[in-house]
Amino acid sequence: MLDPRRAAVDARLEGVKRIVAVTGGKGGIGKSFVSSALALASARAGRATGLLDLDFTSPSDHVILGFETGFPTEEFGIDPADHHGIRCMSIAHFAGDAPVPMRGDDVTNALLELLAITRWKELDLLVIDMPPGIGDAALDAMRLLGRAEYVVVAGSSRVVLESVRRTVRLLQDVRVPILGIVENMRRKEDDGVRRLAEAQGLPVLGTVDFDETLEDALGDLDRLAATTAVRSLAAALLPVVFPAGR
Amino acid sequence: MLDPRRAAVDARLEGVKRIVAVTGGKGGIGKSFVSSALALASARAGRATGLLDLDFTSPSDHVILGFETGFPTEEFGIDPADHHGIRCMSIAHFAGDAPVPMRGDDVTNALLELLAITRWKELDLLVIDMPPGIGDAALDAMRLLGRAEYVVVAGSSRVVLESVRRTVRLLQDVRVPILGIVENMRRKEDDGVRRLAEAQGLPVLGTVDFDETLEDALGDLDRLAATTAVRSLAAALLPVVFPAGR
Amino acid sequence: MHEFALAESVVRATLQTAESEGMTAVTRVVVQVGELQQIKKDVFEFALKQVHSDDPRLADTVLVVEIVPARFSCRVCEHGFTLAETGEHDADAKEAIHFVPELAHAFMRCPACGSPDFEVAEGRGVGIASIEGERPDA
Amino acid sequence: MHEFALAESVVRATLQTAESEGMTAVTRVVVQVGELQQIKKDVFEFALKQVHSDDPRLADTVLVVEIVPARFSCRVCEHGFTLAETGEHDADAKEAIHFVPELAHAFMRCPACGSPDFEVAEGRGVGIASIEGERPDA
Ligand SMILES: Nc1ncnc2c1ncn2[C@@H]1O[C@H](COP(=O)(O)OP(=O)(O)O)[C@@H](O)[C@H]1O
Ligand SMILES: Nc1ncnc2c1ncn2[C@@H]1O[C@H](COP(=O)(O)OP(=O)(O)O)[C@@H](O)[C@H]1O
Ligand SMILES: [Mg+2]
Ligand SMILES: [Mg+2]
Ligand SMILES: [Mg+2]
Ligand SMILES: [Mg+2]
Ligand code: NI
Ligand code: NI
Ligand SMILES: [Zn+2]
Ligand SMILES: [Zn+2]
Repeated sequence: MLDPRRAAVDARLEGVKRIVAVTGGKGGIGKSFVSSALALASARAGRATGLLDLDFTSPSDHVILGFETGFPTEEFGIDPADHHGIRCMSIAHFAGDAPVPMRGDDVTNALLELLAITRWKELDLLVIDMPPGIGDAALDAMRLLGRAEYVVVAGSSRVVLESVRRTVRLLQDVRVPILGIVENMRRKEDDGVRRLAEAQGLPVLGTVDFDETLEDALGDLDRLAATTAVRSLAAALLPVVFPAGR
Repeated sequence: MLDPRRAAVDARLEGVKRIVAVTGGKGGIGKSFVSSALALASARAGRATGLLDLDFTSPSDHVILGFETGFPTEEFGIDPADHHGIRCMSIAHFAGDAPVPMRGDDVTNALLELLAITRWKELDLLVIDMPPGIGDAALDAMRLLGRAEYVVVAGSSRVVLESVRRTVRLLQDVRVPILGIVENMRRKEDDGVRRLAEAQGLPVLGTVDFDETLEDALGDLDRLAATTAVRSLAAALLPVVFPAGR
Repeated sequence: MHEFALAESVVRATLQTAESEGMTAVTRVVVQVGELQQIKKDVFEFALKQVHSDDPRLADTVLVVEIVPARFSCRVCEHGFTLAETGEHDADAKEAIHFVPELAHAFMRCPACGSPDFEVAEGRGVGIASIEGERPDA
Repeated sequence: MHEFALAESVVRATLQTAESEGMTAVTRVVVQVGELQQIKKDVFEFALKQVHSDDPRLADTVLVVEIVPARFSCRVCEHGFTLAETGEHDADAKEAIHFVPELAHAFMRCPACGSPDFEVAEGRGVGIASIEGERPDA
């Protein structure tokens, strides 16, 4: 049996100029925050922006950005709803708040299906909130999104650093391009992330402090855009994603 | 082909009086902290205690408790090394700090293999640091560890609550016993977790505040045991796990 | 009508195969559609005709669409079951599964033991069972 | 010698099968051991004899241990390869894989493309290929 979906994936992403995949080590490190904030900043900078949440277990971007999770419209495929300039797609659009327990093959299938039917059209930037872990979801996303460039989110806890180190080694093993590391939720001066980055030969693109005001701003784009966390993240990533003059 | 390992799993756990599995929603919520702290408190209370880290992607208990990750000794199977009264087992014992990218089937196999060869012997309590997510690892652990009772770790961020709610619904769907919810990393008064617990008909077993001193205490059992975080966790869970007189 | 996106995938995959196998004309394509995804056969046939690219190799292709019954098998209790046995589902559940069949795990349960941990052994989504064509050397 | 734990699993599973099939004696058990796990055949045979429970049904059992060559298949580039083709591994990697064969994904790479995302198509670990015995009614 030939799977026709593989043939469609690249075509669906044809109109996308750049794909930035946000990954990290363990969960809770801020992948969804960084993905959502980057998409928000990009849209506010006037760029045609998409955001694909690939965490099927705990999708979060709809909570952070406050987009509705009703069914997207069907139009020769599915059309990611525009949320104040960000075209968003998430498993939450379909599952609502039901848990979606899926095994490896199911994850592979669901990912292929989403990529095969979603029409992103013309985008300057598609941000991928990568699945946590290094199992089927992450491996398939890396395999299918061949053009993606990676941003690694890190934190300075020893627990986090150990897991980020594993992730970076894997990305290097599978030879995907890594744009650099973003340190997130910094609470105090500490050079753990900088040292990890140096050891792996990667740039630290920026540091985002732990921001007490973030939680209350979740779901409200204007308040979010004004937080220190989103503003430092934007300052760290926009120049990398849209270098001057491009 | 008959898989002989299934027949061994129950036998290996025969000498274990109680199995408590620590789960939660997304990663970063404190499952490894709660698992490690519970194991530490149990051992210090004089109970024969084991700790099994089932997060193959980002094993963390060895970082939190500071146990060595060399190969365990072989003795009619493998013998979890005693770390100051806690018998610990983790994929990190075998993988060191290499990333272990595994697909669903691999995870199922690795889990079965570990459960089939590890000899826990007599334990009052075996704490399971459950795999994140609700994929193969979590589903198989629930299936294979039929006697486990669950503690759910939650936090009050809206992002976290949404994911904890999904996890609780899944646990209820698969009808495993849930001891209750522990709120972790509380930063300010907030009744999100209490309301979630009430809505699901579950007790809140206790609340652990965010503890600034925890990070520096990682890896040092005496300092860890003295932190407010570990002490409040112990106060919340020991009475549940070892009710008076048992 | 996300059927168009799926139909387009089928046409793309068919042309890729025609290309790699050096076919000058595709005579027959058999597409199997899993019952689980609840794609209407006529809608899909219509979509396939619409997207039937203007590639001359597809000009006289006979298209066969077969519906494959869904078969499930529970990983917990080993019970085997059919779609009908999973009971009635509300419109949202059906719609979700229509888009992404794996959402069966969010909305369906094993009728014997209640577990969502079942395998979709057959009849999941869209697959191409065969592509027949003419080659210049044949 | 964690081979004992595996051998014990084989004995337990064999007795469970004997029980459920009502065998009065198990005459022959064929155990297949995957090359990947690098279990020494004689060590495993020795372990199996040692744990050979004192159950009378196992008194005259002929035990056959077969080593199954490992075959890998890369999910990225589709290259098929053998254990020898993955090159030399250090003692720690070998030891880790001996305990948990899936750690191949931590220490081995596809020789063609370098990916750790390969399938162990055959020759992973310990399996029971067949259990033959006598039944009172036979
Ligand atoms: N810089 C920050 N300051 C404050 N809170 C943050 C920051 N980054 C992330 N968070 C919060 O931390 C939690 C985990 O972040 P999230 O992006 O969901 O992590 P991940 O996607 O890696 O699991 C969320 O509640 C999020 O709002
Ligand atoms: N109560 C707490 N106070 C301070 N830090 C905590 C607390 N609980 C957990 N942490 C820290 O938060 C991070 C994530 O916790 P962890 O237990 O690894 O989460 P999980 O296992 O759910 O991914 C770790 O760095 C851990 O040390
Ligand atoms: Mg996330
Ligand atoms: Mg953990
Ligand atoms: Mg399935
Ligand atoms: Mg494998
Ligand atoms: Ni449709
Ligand atoms: Ni051994
Ligand atoms: Zn069932
Ligand atoms: Zn390869």
